[in-house]
Amino acid sequence: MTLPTALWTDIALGSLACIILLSESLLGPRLRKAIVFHGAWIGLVLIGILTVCTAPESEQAIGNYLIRPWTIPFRLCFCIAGALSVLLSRNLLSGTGHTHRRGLLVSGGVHIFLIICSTLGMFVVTGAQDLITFLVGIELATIPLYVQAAMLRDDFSSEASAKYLIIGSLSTAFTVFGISYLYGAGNSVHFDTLAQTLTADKHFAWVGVIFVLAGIGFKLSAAPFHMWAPDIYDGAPPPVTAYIASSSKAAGLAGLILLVYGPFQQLGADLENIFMFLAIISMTIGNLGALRQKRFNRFMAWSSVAQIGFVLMALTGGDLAIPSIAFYLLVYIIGNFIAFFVVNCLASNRPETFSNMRGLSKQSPLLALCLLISMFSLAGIPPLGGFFGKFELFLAAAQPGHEHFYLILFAAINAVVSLYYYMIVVKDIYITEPTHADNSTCPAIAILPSQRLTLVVLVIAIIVLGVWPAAHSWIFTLAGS
Amino acid sequence: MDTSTHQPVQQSVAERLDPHTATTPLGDWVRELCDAPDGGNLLSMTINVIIIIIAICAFSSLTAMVLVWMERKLAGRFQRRLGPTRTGPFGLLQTAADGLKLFLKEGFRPNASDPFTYYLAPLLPLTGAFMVLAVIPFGPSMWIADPELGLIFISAIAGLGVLALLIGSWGSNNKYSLMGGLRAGAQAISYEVSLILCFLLIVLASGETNLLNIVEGQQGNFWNWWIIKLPGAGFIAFIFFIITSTAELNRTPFDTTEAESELTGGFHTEYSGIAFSMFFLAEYVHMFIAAAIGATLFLGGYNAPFEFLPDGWWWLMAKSYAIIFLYIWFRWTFPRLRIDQLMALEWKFLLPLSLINLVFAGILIAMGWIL
Amino acid sequence: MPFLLNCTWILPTLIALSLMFVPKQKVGVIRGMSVAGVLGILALVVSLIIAFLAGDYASPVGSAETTLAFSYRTPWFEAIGNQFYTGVDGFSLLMMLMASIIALCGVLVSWTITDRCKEFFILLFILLAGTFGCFISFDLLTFFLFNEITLIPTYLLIAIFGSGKKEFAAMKLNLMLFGGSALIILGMAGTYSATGSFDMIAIANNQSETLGSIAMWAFPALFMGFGILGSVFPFHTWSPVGHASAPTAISMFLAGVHMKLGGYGCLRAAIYLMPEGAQEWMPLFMVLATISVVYGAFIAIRQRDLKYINAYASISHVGLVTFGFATLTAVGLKGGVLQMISHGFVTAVVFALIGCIYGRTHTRNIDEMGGLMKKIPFLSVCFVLAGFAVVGMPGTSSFVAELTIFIAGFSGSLDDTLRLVCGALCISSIVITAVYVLRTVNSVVHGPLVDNGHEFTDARFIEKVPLIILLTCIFAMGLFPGWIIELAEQSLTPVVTNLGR
Amino acid sequence: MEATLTTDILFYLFSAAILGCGLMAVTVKNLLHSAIALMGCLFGTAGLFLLLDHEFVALMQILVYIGGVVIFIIYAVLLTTHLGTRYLPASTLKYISGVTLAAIVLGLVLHIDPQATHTAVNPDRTATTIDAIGYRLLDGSTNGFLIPFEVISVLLLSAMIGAATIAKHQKPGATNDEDETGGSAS
Repeated sequence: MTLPTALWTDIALGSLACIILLSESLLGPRLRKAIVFHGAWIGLVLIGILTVCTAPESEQAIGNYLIRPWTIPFRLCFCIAGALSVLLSRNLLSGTGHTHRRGLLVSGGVHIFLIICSTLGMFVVTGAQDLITFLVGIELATIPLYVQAAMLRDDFSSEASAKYLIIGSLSTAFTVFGISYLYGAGNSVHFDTLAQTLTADKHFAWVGVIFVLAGIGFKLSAAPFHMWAPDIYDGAPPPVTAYIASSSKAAGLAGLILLVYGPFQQLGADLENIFMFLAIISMTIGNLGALRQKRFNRFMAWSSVAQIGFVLMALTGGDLAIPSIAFYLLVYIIGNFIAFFVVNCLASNRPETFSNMRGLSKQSPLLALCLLISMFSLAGIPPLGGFFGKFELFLAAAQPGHEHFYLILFAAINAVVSLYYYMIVVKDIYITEPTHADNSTCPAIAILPSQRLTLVVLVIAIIVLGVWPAAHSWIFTLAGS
Repeated sequence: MDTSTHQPVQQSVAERLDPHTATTPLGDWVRELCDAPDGGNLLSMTINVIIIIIAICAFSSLTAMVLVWMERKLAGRFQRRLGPTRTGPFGLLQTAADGLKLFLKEGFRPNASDPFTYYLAPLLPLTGAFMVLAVIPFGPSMWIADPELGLIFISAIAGLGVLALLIGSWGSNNKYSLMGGLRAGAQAISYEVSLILCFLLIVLASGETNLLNIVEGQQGNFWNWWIIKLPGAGFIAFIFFIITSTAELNRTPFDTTEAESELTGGFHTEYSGIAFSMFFLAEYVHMFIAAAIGATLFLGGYNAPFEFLPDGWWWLMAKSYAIIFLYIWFRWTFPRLRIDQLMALEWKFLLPLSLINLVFAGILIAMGWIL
Repeated sequence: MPFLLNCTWILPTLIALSLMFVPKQKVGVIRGMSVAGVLGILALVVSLIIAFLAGDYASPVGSAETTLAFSYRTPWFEAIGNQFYTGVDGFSLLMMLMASIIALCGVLVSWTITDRCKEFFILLFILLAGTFGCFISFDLLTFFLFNEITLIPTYLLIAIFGSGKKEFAAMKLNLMLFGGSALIILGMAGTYSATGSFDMIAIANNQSETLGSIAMWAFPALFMGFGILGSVFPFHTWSPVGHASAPTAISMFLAGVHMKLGGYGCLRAAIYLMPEGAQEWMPLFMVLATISVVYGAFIAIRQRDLKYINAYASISHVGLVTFGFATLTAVGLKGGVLQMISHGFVTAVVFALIGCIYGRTHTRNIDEMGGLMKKIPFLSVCFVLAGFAVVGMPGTSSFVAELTIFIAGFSGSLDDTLRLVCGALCISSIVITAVYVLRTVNSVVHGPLVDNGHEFTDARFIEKVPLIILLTCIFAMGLFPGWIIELAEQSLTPVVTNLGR
Repeated sequence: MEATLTTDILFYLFSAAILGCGLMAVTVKNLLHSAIALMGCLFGTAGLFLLLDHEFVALMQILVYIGGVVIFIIYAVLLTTHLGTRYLPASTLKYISGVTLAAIVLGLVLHIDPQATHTAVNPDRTATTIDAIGYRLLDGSTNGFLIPFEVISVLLLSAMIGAATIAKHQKPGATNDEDETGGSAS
């Protein structure tokens, strides 16, 4: 059995995890610091490059594991998010950050190891060819996150971890329950067989479909399964929050697409209605929630609920859905990480509330500009990547045969609402003058050169994605085949 | 090692567990009596079940009594105790006196305890013991149930023993009890790992999880027993089994759960009378079960040590009692371990060595280096 | 030449980028670069116009196979059928000329800005880039994209550099304009769903087969979407607050150019692409336009703040553009286009003057001013001349444009009662305009000098230049409108042909 | 198993046990009693598996859920001060909403297919013998589950390392146990 080239990435990822774990436990402190931190992010970046280089023309199978071309952009997203999350942990590893939240990460090496494990789980999800692998992949992607959420070891962090664990287990329970029904209805766990046997008239299957969707809905934090998100975003350490906000959602979406265009493909039109419902609910609730937030991380949580609504809207559409979601995720992840990088720089000496961001443009123009670009990208303003990302989601819902124009209008209006709260952030950093009370708690902001570099690279990336179509057409080529 | 000679008998669970097809002479007689010679009917099944239950109860009580007597006797010999060696002929009446004392004692419940858990706890260990007794093959045609996954069944049920201690210790609402219960839980969970690794070694060697087939696989002379047949690995595993099972039984030197001198009796501090005797009884039945399983897995079960001798239940008994003697011997000679020493022994010594031993055995089997 | 055309948005982008690297203390360098930048854009546009007039492009473009001047087409986000498709016709060129002149004047007017000067000019140039990109795009998505780009700088410019309730105004303006974008997205999604393309020329050329029933609802979405930007009646409320709060240069640009993007979009994207939808829905929009015209004028009477007066006047005058379009006749469309250009100049000069006057009197309330002619004769003369232009005196550009629109209201069939009534109402708005203009001029310029303690002198050279340029343009267009009308007519031919299909 | 009177009786017996214990698990105020009831519930489930001839699954149910999970839960309850004795307040509103939700789900399931004929999913008993399971777990082909099997090992490793890391040098808390339960339950 020869290994397909695309599988190298998975193997490399597993090896990277081993290397990190071993060097954490075997090496001396100085070498360990270098290898664990730099090795991890460089390794993830290299694996990302490898993912792109080994992108298959057509589906490559090894036994039960299937590497589909359309999942390659998703895999790239996972790698990018992993690498950025490692980079974002820099403060917490070196002990220069988070004085207002006591303590460091419990163990930097384990933290990074868990990130890589989680990334590996996401890879497995995209390669799944049966429900068992799918479930195991999803669990590997999320269980390390429960641990990571507790890594800061203060009350917030523990609370976040406990909540995440309970909600995550609940969602797993839903998924497993649904999977058992699907198995009952389709008499198999294999996607190919299920695609034949799960027909819309098998009402029995619908219980399974609904529960599986609910389970994944929890992972995606799509309304009405979103209530965990704000607390956990707020409590977990920033790199973990950023990772949960980006990569974990990407994995959930990849899994969702896998199911929708795999075993559920005969359920078509009714699924569209479900997604329409979820999309509308998510957008509305997410937006309403985000409007009222005072703390940045909670705000990001609610806005991510709304963002998921837009993504789910694309799933009501035709074959444009996959590439448009992939592209959107790429942009969304970068935009999200910029925001979290900036907030992490701020949060090293003050709580992440909006009032503490006032006057940022004067204190640190670079951070302010980065946050501005991130917010506008999330809102979908050209020429940033977010524009095309969001616009294609709209187009996907308008494809011939799937014309959901009312949904589009509703979503477009919601996009305007979301723009409002993103602009509130911009207003706080650029326009509102800090009061004396705000100022007194704000010492000077110190940015490490490496963080500055990362931010600049990310900002350039998000602009390039918006004006240079190479990545876009690459994704469409892969997803089209 | 050629496992193909012992193909598992592909019986359905129904056939294996359905008492009215169990091939005991008594069962056949009941079936004939009820006019249902082949499949059996509800009446015959019910009667058979009742007979089985009575048999198990009787056997358990008897075993317990014998063991108590044995323990007292041996303890008396080891530690020069006077009573057990002189009460009645061979000190036999000492057991009866002990039993009588327990039954006649007033069973009372502490006021602040939780009645549900307090009364539930004593019932559980015996239940588990009975279930395990059912699958032990006493002789070539002497067994109650013969599940294909007998060994897994045993490990599953054995894991439940600790529940009773946990529940009972909490239900007593006594800090010593609770501490004992917690210790019992930690100890049982830890040592179970090694214990199951010992089981796994036998599964690996025999390719079977069915106890009857495992015994059948050790037919012939005594060097066909797994303790010897796997050079080195079998013996090490047997020693580990003895250690871990002693710990699972909460017997000295691993009796930190009771530890009279520290916890004033641990989990059973607040129990008296019949409730206490249930624990007491279960403890001894468990001891027999552990010994019987050890004999079955490592010492050829009911097989005779030499081919020319007839096989039969007496061999199993003999082997079991030999192991029981070891248990008793340990109890009255070794001092008690501290809880941290106990944990260190398991996690830092037994578990890694068991794993290495398992790998070692795997290599032996893969290379065919067995007797 | 296609490259030069694209330079109209590349150049401002580059200037904005290079300004980022100028230290913010070097105000002189920043100003110099800005002026050079806008002059460069103006030179580009002028050279393009010369090339356009010199080339064969001046001949009417064919109705069946429309070709654009200097067209440039390259696949862009082609996976969703998007091309980067730029080109110009006479209409676009006229708008670009107007925009570049106003931009030049805007930069000159902003000479006095010192606080966050760098950010101001960066944002201004991004705004310019978006605007010019809009005028030259003939791909619907690219057009929309450039349109969106203009919105964010507007927000920041108003919210940072504005006055009064600037944050509220900026937010309101932006949200309403993005609301318009939401409608535009809907319209575009419909178009894409039916045709799978964003190429405006291609869609317009064979719309009858593909668009079909979608045009019936996509048209109002698109028209209203752009109409919000053009402050059509029920959605005009962003405009007064926005204009009033914005700094002078931004008010000029916002009212003079940015609002015109709405009208431009209505014509280009809505009417041109979906003539059937246009014919179906136009009565509604005609009514709305008329309400804008009359209502805007009436509200202007009640205002005391100079900026508010001009803002409502703008609503009224831009309403005339929509009215011209709503007649769906060649004359009406031409009138609309002329009014867009004319009003751009007029409103820009008025806002510039208001800025100058406010800089001296430190008030914009007409009750607190008076007799300025005595103190600042140059500015006062300009003010009076601008007043003439607002009213539409013959000789000013407004006269040409408004006359054309009114003619459109009454030309053709006399059975269309709605059009006749609306036309009459629109004409009546001139009277109302005259009322508020004369009264404002009277109150500000004439009468006794109101002394509120501020010492001031007449316009400096740097202030005179933009005023003179803009007034020159107004009168030049009013006196020699010929080539403008010609250019507009030529470029409107395909639209009219499409309407007649 | 062939449906006979015996199996029917056993089925109803087990079902009653599951339902009764389940109800008890969610209604009883004492947390430890709930855990014990949960155990009964799981035993009933194991019994049902036995009735369906899936011996291995039944035993795993006992081994993993009762021997592992429930014991951990009970352990956590015992270690956590007051949880066992101070009864958690359950408001009427919570009761009502919980019951309503359960009723909705039940209604959904019942509504969806009242008359469906549910065929036995896998009548082939040999597929679930321990040998067959072992072979399929190590089978790398399309039919096998080698990859999830391997991935689970990574999953367990990460869960264990994570749990150990959190538990290290920490004052006694419940986080550790929860994480281990989370790891082993999956």
